[in-house]
Amino acid sequence: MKHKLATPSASDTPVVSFSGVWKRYGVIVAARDLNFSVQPGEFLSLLGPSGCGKTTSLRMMAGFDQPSEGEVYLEGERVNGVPAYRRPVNMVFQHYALFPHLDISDNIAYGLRQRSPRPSGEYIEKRIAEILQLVRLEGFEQRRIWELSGGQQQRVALARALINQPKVLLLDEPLAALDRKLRREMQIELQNLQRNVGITFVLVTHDQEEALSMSDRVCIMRDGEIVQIGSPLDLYDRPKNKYVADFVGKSNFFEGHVKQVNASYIDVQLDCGVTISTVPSVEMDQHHAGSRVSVSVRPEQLILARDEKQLPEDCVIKLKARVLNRIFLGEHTEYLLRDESLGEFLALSPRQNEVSESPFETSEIVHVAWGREASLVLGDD
Amino acid sequence: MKHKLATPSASDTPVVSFSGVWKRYGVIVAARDLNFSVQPGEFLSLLGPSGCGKTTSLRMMAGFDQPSEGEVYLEGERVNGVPAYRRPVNMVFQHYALFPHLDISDNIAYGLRQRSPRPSGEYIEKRIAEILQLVRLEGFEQRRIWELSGGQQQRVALARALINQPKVLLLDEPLAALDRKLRREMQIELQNLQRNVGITFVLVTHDQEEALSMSDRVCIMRDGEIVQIGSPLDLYDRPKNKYVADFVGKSNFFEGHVKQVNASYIDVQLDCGVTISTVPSVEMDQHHAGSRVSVSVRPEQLILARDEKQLPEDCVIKLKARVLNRIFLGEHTEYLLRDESLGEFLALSPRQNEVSESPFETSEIVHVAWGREASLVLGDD
Amino acid sequence: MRSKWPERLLLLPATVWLLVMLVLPLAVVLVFSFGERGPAGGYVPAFTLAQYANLPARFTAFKNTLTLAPLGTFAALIVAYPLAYFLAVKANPRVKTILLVMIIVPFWTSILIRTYAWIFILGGQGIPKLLAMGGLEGIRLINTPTAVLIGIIYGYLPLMVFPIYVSLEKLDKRLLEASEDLGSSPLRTFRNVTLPLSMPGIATGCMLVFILLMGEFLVPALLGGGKVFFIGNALVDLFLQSRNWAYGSAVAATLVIVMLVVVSIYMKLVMRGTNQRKDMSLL
Amino acid sequence: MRSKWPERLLLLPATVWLLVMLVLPLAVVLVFSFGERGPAGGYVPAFTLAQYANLPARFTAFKNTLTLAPLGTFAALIVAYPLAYFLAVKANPRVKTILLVMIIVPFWTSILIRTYAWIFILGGQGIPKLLAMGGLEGIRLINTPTAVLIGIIYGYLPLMVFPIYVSLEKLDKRLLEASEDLGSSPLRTFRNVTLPLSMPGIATGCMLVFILLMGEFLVPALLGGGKVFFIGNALVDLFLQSRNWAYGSAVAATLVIVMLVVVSIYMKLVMRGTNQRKDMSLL
Repeated sequence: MKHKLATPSASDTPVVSFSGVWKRYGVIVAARDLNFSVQPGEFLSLLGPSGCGKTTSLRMMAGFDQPSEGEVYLEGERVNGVPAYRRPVNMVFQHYALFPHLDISDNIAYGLRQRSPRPSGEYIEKRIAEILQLVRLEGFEQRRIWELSGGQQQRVALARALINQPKVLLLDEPLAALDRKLRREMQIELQNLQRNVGITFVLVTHDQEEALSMSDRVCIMRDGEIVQIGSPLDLYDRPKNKYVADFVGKSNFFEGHVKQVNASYIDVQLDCGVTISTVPSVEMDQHHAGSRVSVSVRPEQLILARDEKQLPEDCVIKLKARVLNRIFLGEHTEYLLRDESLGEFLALSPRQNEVSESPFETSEIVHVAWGREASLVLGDD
Repeated sequence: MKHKLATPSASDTPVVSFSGVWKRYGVIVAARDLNFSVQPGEFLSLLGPSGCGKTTSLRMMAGFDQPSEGEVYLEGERVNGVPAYRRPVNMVFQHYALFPHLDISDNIAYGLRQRSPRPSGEYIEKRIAEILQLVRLEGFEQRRIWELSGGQQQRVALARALINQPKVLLLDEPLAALDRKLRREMQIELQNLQRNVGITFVLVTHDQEEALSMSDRVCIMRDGEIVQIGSPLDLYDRPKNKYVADFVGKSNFFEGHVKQVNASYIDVQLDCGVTISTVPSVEMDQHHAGSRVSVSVRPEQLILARDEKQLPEDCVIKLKARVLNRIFLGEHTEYLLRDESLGEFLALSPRQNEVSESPFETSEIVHVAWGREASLVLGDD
Repeated sequence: MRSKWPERLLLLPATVWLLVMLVLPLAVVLVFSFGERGPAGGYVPAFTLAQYANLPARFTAFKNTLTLAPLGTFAALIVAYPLAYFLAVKANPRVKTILLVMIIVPFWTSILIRTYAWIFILGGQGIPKLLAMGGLEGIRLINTPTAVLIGIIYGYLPLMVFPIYVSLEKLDKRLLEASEDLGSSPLRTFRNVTLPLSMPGIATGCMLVFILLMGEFLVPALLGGGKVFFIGNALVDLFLQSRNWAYGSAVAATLVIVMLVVVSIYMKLVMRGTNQRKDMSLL
Repeated sequence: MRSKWPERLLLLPATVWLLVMLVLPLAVVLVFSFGERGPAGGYVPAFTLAQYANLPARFTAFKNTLTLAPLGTFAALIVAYPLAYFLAVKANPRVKTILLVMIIVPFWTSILIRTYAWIFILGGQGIPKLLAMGGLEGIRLINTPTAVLIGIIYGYLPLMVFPIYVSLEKLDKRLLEASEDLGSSPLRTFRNVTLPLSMPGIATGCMLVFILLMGEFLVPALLGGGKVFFIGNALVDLFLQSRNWAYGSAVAATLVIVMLVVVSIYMKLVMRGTNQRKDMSLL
């Protein structure tokens, strides 16, 4: 693996590649044996809570931090020890880090002016005009930083990085300072931008919705380690363990042990006594009869009905539960339900289903069911 | 109306009541003829973008600002001119505003110690213990503010206000400083707390999800005016105008004019030429043939299918559209679609529907339909 | 385990700095204080306690300094606090800028020149004459402790105003609203919240003024005439006029010791009193 | 339209303050400068330009002040900047605290005492003796402009370090990373980002030191002996010794005018140079 990365073939060289990368600060391990690579044009997100090592990884790509062990490659070239100002990558900082003593055009031109030989004035002017058009800030050349709104500053920060045509654009929680509505808009803008310019993006975020909605692949981290890498759909539908299932979307977890491993499904006896048929989220052969497992059921996979006949035939579980709480969330309604044996769990009911019949009331008893495909047996943590 | 509020009957007196309240700062009008009341035990949210007058309204309840015109009542008593420290209401401030020179128990006891006659030491001790238990911070008495996490500080701020058993608890964006996961938890906690203590809550927020999920009623404001007051369901399903429909959840808007007003539905001819049958969100008689209107269709009301036969029979519109973009959002998938005549619009497809069949791909042509109940004609702005 | 050497090396310039800036001057003063006056002034090496035995001769200067310095500090605080409060809390931005400039601009002309002007204002042709015209005859201001006190307040006011202003300025105004919201009247809010939270500023300002007053000699010389001498004046006299370096050093050494004792007691009290984590700025 | 009266009323104490603090002292000095010396010293009202005609007699003092004050300011800046930079950017928190205390603590003992010690250090028994032991005979330091310069750097260093430290401290470290990320080497990052952003601190420090140097008399008197006189010394001489208030006032008035001109030119340059919105702190 290491050698393949070190001597890559010409065309499909990963833009960024980590090979056995560790980062230690004294006794603290910030990154633990990281191995992954980013393909040209890909949009990769590093997702995890604070302290999971995602920012450290980004800083090792940028050159602000150097790995304690292992290799970092940019386009197949080992860059351990190469300082930030000699790397062909650029970063969009969390609070933009725009230069307050320079106007917008000087901020944007900063990177070009550091090149040697320094490009001509006209060339710089031309590039500024192009990039301002790209981020839709024409006519803002002479403005000062503090005259811009948060979203506009964000776009200047993007322009300042993109003008250098970096091999990879690193984004460190670039939308964290914006309010929700604006953040949503900028997410779409960023996604479009990435498709238009074709530059590889690596985004660091702790916001799962942001990571899921924008990226081609998401790398979920915890305590300096990579837990799972995959497409948003992969992570949501086949989470490796409880940590991923819980971090990516909401889930109900039921504990139990494997009763029997069948050809394509697994029977799990839950601790409450109920036995359900489930599908594994990881390789089948990781599970053996008797081993303790968690079963994850996504709230939106639960089917709720007033009449038992409305439930589909092919369910692995059917039960009656009491509605404890109802929260109206716009497109769907969230119910907190309680069943004698399973305890409390969440169900999400799309509004479509409620247009025809009225929503369930608190204290009402409803019929609940879900199918085998909805019950995932998770792997070890 | 004014007289009824001024001389209320004993039992159903509103806790807070605004009657023709204006607030001017020089030439700026921060609140414009506000009329509303809050019932005992109710959870009311004031929702709107910054500068809409929601915070000014809250400050007039608290006594930090006085109305320029009109009457503010607390439990039927006119409180114009009564300063904050003489009003039986308490506030949870945006960044908590905890006293840094006092420990947790002194922060919480602050309100009790301002009373005259001052309660006994034992009584204060007892109350502190009770309230700390309520907010689940037992044993934190001697801690300092800066030793607490954001969520814990939030709870101390709540405890400091609740210990005074206010007639109304005012909350000024209390969760804005918390990150998303924690905010969700605190929302649920706040909602439970409100039910347990039975105190009337008035919450100011710019976060529509927060307002919708927590409140009994939401008051939507714009430019110092109330646009619409109603339950979350009301606002979502029967938005008064485009502003409300856009602010509360996502929506697709199609412009057109009324072609014919029928008994229970309205035919609208859209600008693209298509005529659709719609239901009005406000009183039927507000609409007349020929008047310009917007039709709002919620993205989750759109039905998508590969096969035209899968679409239900009773649709007011059926068309074919191209998938421009697909964003995976966990419980559902968001599609940006484009139809020749309607232009671009959004559709939300719940994951349930996709378990059986695979999600649509970018550039794929899909069949789209929606029912009459899904197309709302909105009132004037 | 990383080596401690780089850090120690970094401390080297700091140590040299401390030696040159503080320890060396004080050491010189200490050595001198055990010496003797040369025949034509200056210093002759010796080891005698004679200079210290002679200290009581300067008792008045010590007494004046140790009474008027605390008094002046307190008076400056009383005058400065309302001004700083008004500046930080009440003034609108435009008024605030004007006021800040007004407090700073006088600093642009040397204290020497401004204090000379007070000689005239407090002298026979100034305020006493105005008072005499109003019927209050025979009021003497110049060359009294009162004049020195006025001069001290005048000269040190900005030094007192600024730290208090800074601590009041960074005081979160919402804390005042929170206090009122919890039933505290504005007066009690001031006592319960504003005052305790501005303690770091008060402490810094008082210490700054007090320390500088211990070395003051201009104001007593100009406004106190020959009557109100401070230790600073004794030092000027001993070093510059009578050139008795040994005796001067004994006075200086005693002053430094008295000051270190006062300052350390004060620091302990302040640290215990404010009980704040990190707001204790030294300047 | 709200009445403007409350605001005007609020400005009243400020106006009184300005009058008493700045205008009145300067007015007194100005009036005096057109008067004459009384027979036993002091001031006799008159209107004559004789005092101003006499100014050239103090030419050396003006010359010394106007050369050594800018030079001293510049020297203090050169010494202070690296120290402030190290403190704000490079030092870890523990080292930083130690260093800050080291810079502040010397301030706790009067400048008078500390400067006296330099008389000895720079005098015949101090550094020159050490140099002589090393073979460098006949080096004279005390009572030279160099000694005055050293005294100025020593005395004013903290005043220069602090504003620069504050401006470097609040400099967002991410700006330095952003600059490096955009291809700028550490040296160019310093020139492109750090230096321009610390200009407000440099400007404040320089102005503070320069203004105070214009009134300085202690350091020239002690370390310059009778040889390097400043205007401050001339004023002390004229007011305290020869009691020629009228002539002293003329010198003072001239100094104030020169200073106001220099400061206002400087301010304009700085304002244009930094081009910053609100970072220009005056103290």
